[in-house]
Amino acid sequence: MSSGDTAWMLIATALVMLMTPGLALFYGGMVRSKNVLGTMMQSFICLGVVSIIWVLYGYSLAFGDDILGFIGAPVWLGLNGVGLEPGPYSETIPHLLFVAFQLMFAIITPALITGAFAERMKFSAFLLFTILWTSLVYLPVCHWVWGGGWLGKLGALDFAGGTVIHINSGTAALMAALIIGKRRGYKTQPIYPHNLTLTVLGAALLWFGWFGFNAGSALAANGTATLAFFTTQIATGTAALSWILTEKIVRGKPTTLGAASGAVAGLVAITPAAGFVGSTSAIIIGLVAGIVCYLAVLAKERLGYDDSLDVVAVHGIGGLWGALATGLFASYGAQGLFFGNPGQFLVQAIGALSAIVFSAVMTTVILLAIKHTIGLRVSEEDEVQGLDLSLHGETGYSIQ
Amino acid sequence: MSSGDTAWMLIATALVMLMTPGLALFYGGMVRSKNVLGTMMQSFICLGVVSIIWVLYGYSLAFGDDILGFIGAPVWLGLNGVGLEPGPYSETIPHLLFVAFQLMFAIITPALITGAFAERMKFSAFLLFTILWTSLVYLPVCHWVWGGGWLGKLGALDFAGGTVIHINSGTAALMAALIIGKRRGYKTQPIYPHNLTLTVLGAALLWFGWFGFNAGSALAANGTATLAFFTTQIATGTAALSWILTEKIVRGKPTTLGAASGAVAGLVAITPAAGFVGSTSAIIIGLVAGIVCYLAVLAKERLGYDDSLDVVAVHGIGGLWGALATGLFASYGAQGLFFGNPGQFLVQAIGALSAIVFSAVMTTVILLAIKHTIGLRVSEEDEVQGLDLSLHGETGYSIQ
Amino acid sequence: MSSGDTAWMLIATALVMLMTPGLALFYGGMVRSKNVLGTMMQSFICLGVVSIIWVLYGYSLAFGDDILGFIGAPVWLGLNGVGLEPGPYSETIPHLLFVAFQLMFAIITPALITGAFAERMKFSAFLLFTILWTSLVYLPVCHWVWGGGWLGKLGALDFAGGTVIHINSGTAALMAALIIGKRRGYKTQPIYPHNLTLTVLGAALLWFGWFGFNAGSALAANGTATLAFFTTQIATGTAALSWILTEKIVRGKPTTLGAASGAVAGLVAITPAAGFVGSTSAIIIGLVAGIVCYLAVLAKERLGYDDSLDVVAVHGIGGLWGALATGLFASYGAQGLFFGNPGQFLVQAIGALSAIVFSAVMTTVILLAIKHTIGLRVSEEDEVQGLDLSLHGETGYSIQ
Amino acid sequence: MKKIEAIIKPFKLDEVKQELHAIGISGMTITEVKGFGRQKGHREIYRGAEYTVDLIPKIKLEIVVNSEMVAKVTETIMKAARTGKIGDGKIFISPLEEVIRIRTGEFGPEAI
Amino acid sequence: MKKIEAIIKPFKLDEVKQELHAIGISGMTITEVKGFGRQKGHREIYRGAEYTVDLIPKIKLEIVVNSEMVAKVTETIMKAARTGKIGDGKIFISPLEEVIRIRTGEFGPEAI
Amino acid sequence: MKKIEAIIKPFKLDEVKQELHAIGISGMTITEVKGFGRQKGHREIYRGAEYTVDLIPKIKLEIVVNSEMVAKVTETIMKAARTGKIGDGKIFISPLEEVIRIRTGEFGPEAI
Ligand SMILES: Nc1ncnc2c1ncn2[C@@H]1O[C@H](COP(=O)(O)OP(=O)(O)O)[C@@H](O)[C@H]1O
Ligand SMILES: Nc1ncnc2c1ncn2[C@@H]1O[C@H](COP(=O)(O)OP(=O)(O)O)[C@@H](O)[C@H]1O
Ligand SMILES: Nc1ncnc2c1ncn2[C@@H]1O[C@H](COP(=O)(O)OP(=O)(O)O)[C@@H](O)[C@H]1O
Repeated sequence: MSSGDTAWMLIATALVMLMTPGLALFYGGMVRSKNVLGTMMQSFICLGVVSIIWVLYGYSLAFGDDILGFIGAPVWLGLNGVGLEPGPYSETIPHLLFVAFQLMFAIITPALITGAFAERMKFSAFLLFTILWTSLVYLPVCHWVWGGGWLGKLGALDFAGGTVIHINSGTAALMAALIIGKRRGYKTQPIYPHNLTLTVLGAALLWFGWFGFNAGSALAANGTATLAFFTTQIATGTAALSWILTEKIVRGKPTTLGAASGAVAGLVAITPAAGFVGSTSAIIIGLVAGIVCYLAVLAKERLGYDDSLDVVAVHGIGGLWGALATGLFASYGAQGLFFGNPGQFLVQAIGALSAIVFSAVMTTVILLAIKHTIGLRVSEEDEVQGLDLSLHGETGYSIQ
Repeated sequence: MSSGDTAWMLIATALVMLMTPGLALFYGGMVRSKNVLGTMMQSFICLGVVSIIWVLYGYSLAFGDDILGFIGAPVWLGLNGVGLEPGPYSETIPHLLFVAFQLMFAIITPALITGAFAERMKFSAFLLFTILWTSLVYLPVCHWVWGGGWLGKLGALDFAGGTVIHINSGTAALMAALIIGKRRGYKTQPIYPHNLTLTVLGAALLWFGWFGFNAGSALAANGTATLAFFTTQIATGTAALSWILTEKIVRGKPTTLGAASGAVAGLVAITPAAGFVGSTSAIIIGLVAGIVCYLAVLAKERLGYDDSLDVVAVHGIGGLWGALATGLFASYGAQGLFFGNPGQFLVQAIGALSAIVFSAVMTTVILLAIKHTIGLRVSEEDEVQGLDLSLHGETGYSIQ
Repeated sequence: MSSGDTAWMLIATALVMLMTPGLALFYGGMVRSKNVLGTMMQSFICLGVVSIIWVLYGYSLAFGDDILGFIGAPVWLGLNGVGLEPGPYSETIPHLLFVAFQLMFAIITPALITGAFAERMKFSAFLLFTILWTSLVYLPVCHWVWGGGWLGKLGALDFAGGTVIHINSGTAALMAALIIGKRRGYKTQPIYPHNLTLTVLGAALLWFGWFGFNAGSALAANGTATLAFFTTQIATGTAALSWILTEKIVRGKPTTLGAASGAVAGLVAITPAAGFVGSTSAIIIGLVAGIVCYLAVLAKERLGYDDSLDVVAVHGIGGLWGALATGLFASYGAQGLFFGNPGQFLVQAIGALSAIVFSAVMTTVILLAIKHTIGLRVSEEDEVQGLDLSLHGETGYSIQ
Repeated sequence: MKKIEAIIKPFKLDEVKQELHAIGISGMTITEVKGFGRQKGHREIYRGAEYTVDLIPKIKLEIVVNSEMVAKVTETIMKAARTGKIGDGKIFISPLEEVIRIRTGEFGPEAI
Repeated sequence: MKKIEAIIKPFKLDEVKQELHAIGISGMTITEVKGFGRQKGHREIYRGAEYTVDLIPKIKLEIVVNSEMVAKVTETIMKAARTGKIGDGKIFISPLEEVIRIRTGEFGPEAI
Repeated sequence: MKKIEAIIKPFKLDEVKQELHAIGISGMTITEVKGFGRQKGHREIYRGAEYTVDLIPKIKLEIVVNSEMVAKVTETIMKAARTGKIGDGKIFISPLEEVIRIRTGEFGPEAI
């Protein structure tokens, strides 16, 4: 066991934990003030719900002995048998620390989806959805890629979760937006962010925490972690810039929300590639991420579904671009198309596609099941009043 | 000396430092907007006051050679003789790093108490109280448990400060609320939080920083730190959930403030137990913490004292539950009642009780002394106008 | 390579990254609400602009082989040749990690200057200024001190950037305030902070991140890092306190903005000294910083230039005091005047002076060039409407 | 000239504004207010405490018109602002002696 | 019908509201305003700068009543809102020509 | 007694307040309002969406004066609030029947 690696993974895990409240702020600032708490609550409470699932059966199903490439065996239910000695997934840190690190990924993934159905979902339906989605969608896909499942075996590269987390949640977001339907007043009333300082703060915490997410995925304090750290910074900064430059061209003004959104798009896109690519590739990945994700937001406006906070455009499209870009630019520890290995690109495409199909189908089934049992959406009256008062009996602000 | 352990303790110390501003936000969001700055100031300035005390005599009195089990000897006044070599409290990190880590605990403890007398104490009285309370209450109790004093010798388990910090500050909070009296308008005018986004953010920073608090208390980047880290996460998430579920049953709605409060209750309760218990015990500790602390808040409403921000219910009761739970569930490195060692439970109870009695008596003496000299409370006019303008000449917000 | 040192430098780098959004909040809270986003944007986007510069040529010009003591050679353009092995600047961490750490310093330095011209600069002019200033001012001065240049060779002590960062940016701020001119309504209309909770939060994040800044400058998790960490805490806490006590004497009230400002002044002042001085010296350095920087703010009011957010007083004067104080109090690894080495004080003065002169001249040239080409200032109408709407088409808040 | 004040539900503002614009009303002044009336408020919960908030957010429109427009304006508001549920609000009509446009100094009907 | 406007100190709102309710006033509209008058403002300090803020937060109540209620209402407000210190505020009474309830179309006294 | 209401541009408030003070007006009440009129609003951009905001921040002054002061007050406001650009605002003058000072119970001109 290495105290240096353990030190790094302890703090990396804490950093990833911080991303979920960071997301709560990022999303919370973008909704109308009557929904700020309800929106933040959906992210925040994932920290509770998923933690319990993870201890009871989540970790085991994701990382237990592989069953047919599809799911892990229930060998560590209740984390029985998981100890403080280095475990199967790393030689240099306690097994339980790997469990903790992976837990934080499992927490933020369903939280990401909440942006799609923000401002209109019942809290009970949301809780049920989170439990089911984590169990039936996240755990399998996580197993496929990282837990010894078929995608990992196929050679799919996903350094820190482009497929497992972003494509997966982005796809779920699309289905959720379609199934729950548009917000009342969408396109007829003005619906815009109520507090962009929260959103910028949230983006900053996401960025900060993402160093743990990406560089922590090396599971050690070494050169690979450093590379992942650095490419994360470069791609993110570049994407913030390329988003606002595109905005400037398209709309005439570079916005702060654009800079924050671009940063997140860059973080998403570099995630699968972080430990595999060099600095110049990181610039290109970020550059494209900022442009493509912004255009995807514009496309949404035309396509007409109401993905409230653009989870599809930022995480879905950004994650897809990142997964494919890894197949193009990989040059450290693996080779991509531009470094003589076109096969990798194909594998990446297969990985992305299977995650999309699986997530789309399963998410649809789960949401329709909830819709036809306890119902997904708050009443019209509650939606007009806002989730904060109608669901939680609170108001975000009473500043006189 | 170990660079890995040093790396972890450096960042753990920074994390604990961040908790105090986190607390400032947590508390600041819960008061009325006219008191937001005054409330934040009380936490923030502890970072200055206690730092100076710590260098001059605080560290020495808490951790210097034991005198009769009660206090440390003044061997390190001005930190003379404290060097960069590993010190008496850890073999693997610089002595000064241990000093720094412990300083952050000494800072946040008086800051916690401020929630009890929020919105009505004079700033001068607060400063004086903080100096006296840190010197006369914190330093001895810290010495008892961690500095070689009688409680530590007796075998009391307090992994990261359930007794030293939470029972201690929670008891002081009760006496403070009783002595300073109710806020003008308590129970007759509506008094409610002005900005819950600050409170959620504060809770998030507390949660994040608490990983340093609890896992840092291992003083090394090792298995124990990992265990403390993981149980912290699990108990906290569970308590957030159990608080809002209890609220749902009692009041009909799960609130965001409840989720944030539950998280803090969970953090408090797991603190003394963190490195001693397993994951399943952590779930139980968190579950009970969320329920019990919420019920303690309801009890306050009946008992009628005005502990403005529920320090007693969350830190006092939460800390007490944690200290006792450690005596029940300890199974790593020590045994509790459920693991065959009923004596430990008794020792825990003795530890808790002595902290309560000592803190109650001393806090009362200090507060009465201040009350009858420079006075504790702002004038009625200043209280109506709000602390921000009357004490600090500022307003929190002028957003047009 | 040491995994412990690498762990510490990874997180230290992340901490320094967080300082820039921390600064965005610190500054954002102090402007009027119509300018909050425009102000935050200026800091935030430095994360993008400077990252790209750093990869392309920045790192190489600052740290490449020394050319005549003045600038680095372009040996690492595009970071070619910079690898994951320990590099020339440290034996125990990957070369690329040193690049990443130094990048974060290069990002925050131009961001600091933005406080001087807040609420009135064009975004395009700001972008151009940042590119030119980073290239023509930051890179040389950084090289002089840390990259093998003449000042470092002369023996100037600058532990974490008092000269490179604070004197440098503080001087640039003065020139910027003079050249761009006063805000419309300065001294005739009330211009005051719109949200001090943001400012306190920003100060807290700066404080937290500054542990990475100062203790990270040891480039290892060791005793020096610990010393730098501890003196940072002590000087900062003391300066927060001494600022508000001076305020109390001068104005009658201790303010929250004063506590936050004092903390930043303390952080600035201890920066060059952090790893060279002991705890008692840190108290003195902080004490003086809080007083002197506050008096410098008062002096500004008399001198009449409009340095909107007091960059000159806090970073310029605070940095100057810190650089000189290092020459007085250094006692660890170097000796200052009070420890028998008056020559050090002289060297410190030379270092400070050359940075002031160089920065003043170069900043003036850059700003005048921009002024006479694309122009520096927004139109009067845009200034009245606020930067958020006029430059970015957004509003910070729409809280109903 | 008359001054028409209407207290309406906030989410009806856009509709009312549009309809008024459609009948040629080119100016009005809007204030966020709180209303107290038959419509009951909501309950808020903060930890141990519960509050009933009986002040309900409303929007007040002030529209100055020539006397002959009064009927048309009130009818338009009534149609656009109505939901049929308690709390739809009120319209108050009061006399006005003079209107001046600051920019030009015009007064009376021309200034509206 | 008359319109009564009262400018009062914010912390008196609850009391005034209660007393008015007690005498049978079932509706009113409340606005947060700033007052300028004899009451002097406060000083604010931000780093080097000091400001005297002479606009003081006040609450404006608007209550439409039948003419015969005017005396009772003003008396009630005067009693409940009074502290005896400068800045207690004013009551303004002005004529009103018509009141309409949007929900029902009722007008005149019935609509109040 | 008359009630003068003026809708002005926010950044003109200080000037208007000063000038009114200079001519002996010792009290007024100020409200933040939004205006809709000839002055066109601004465009806001949030990711994919664009909005035209046609409600413009304005300040409403309410000043109660004796009838003989009306001309002087309106002139003063017109001079101080004028920029000559669209959106400078309006002044409305309406009758007032009574004024009462809550603190003392004085009424009529003495109460102003
Ligand atoms: N007498 C009154 N004077 C002033 N405003 C009133 C009065 N009565 C009602 N209002 C305003 O009208 C709003 C709606 O009144 P309410 O009694 O709730 O329902 P409705 O409009 O259906 O009669 C109130 O919220 C208040 O703002
Ligand atoms: N002439 C006036 N016109 C409109 N509002 C006024 C006038 N005079 C006073 N007010 C309002 O009444 C409030 C109280 O007035 P002030 O002169 O401070 O004390 P008092 O009510 O004791 O006479 C002011 O803050 C302002 O809102
Ligand atoms: N008929 C009206 N009734 C009430 N307020 C009006 C009316 N017309 C204009 N206003 C107010 O006056 C402000 C200025 O009017 P506007 O037409 O923009 O320019 P101008 O004052 O130059 O005529 C508006 O923003 C609105 O607040």
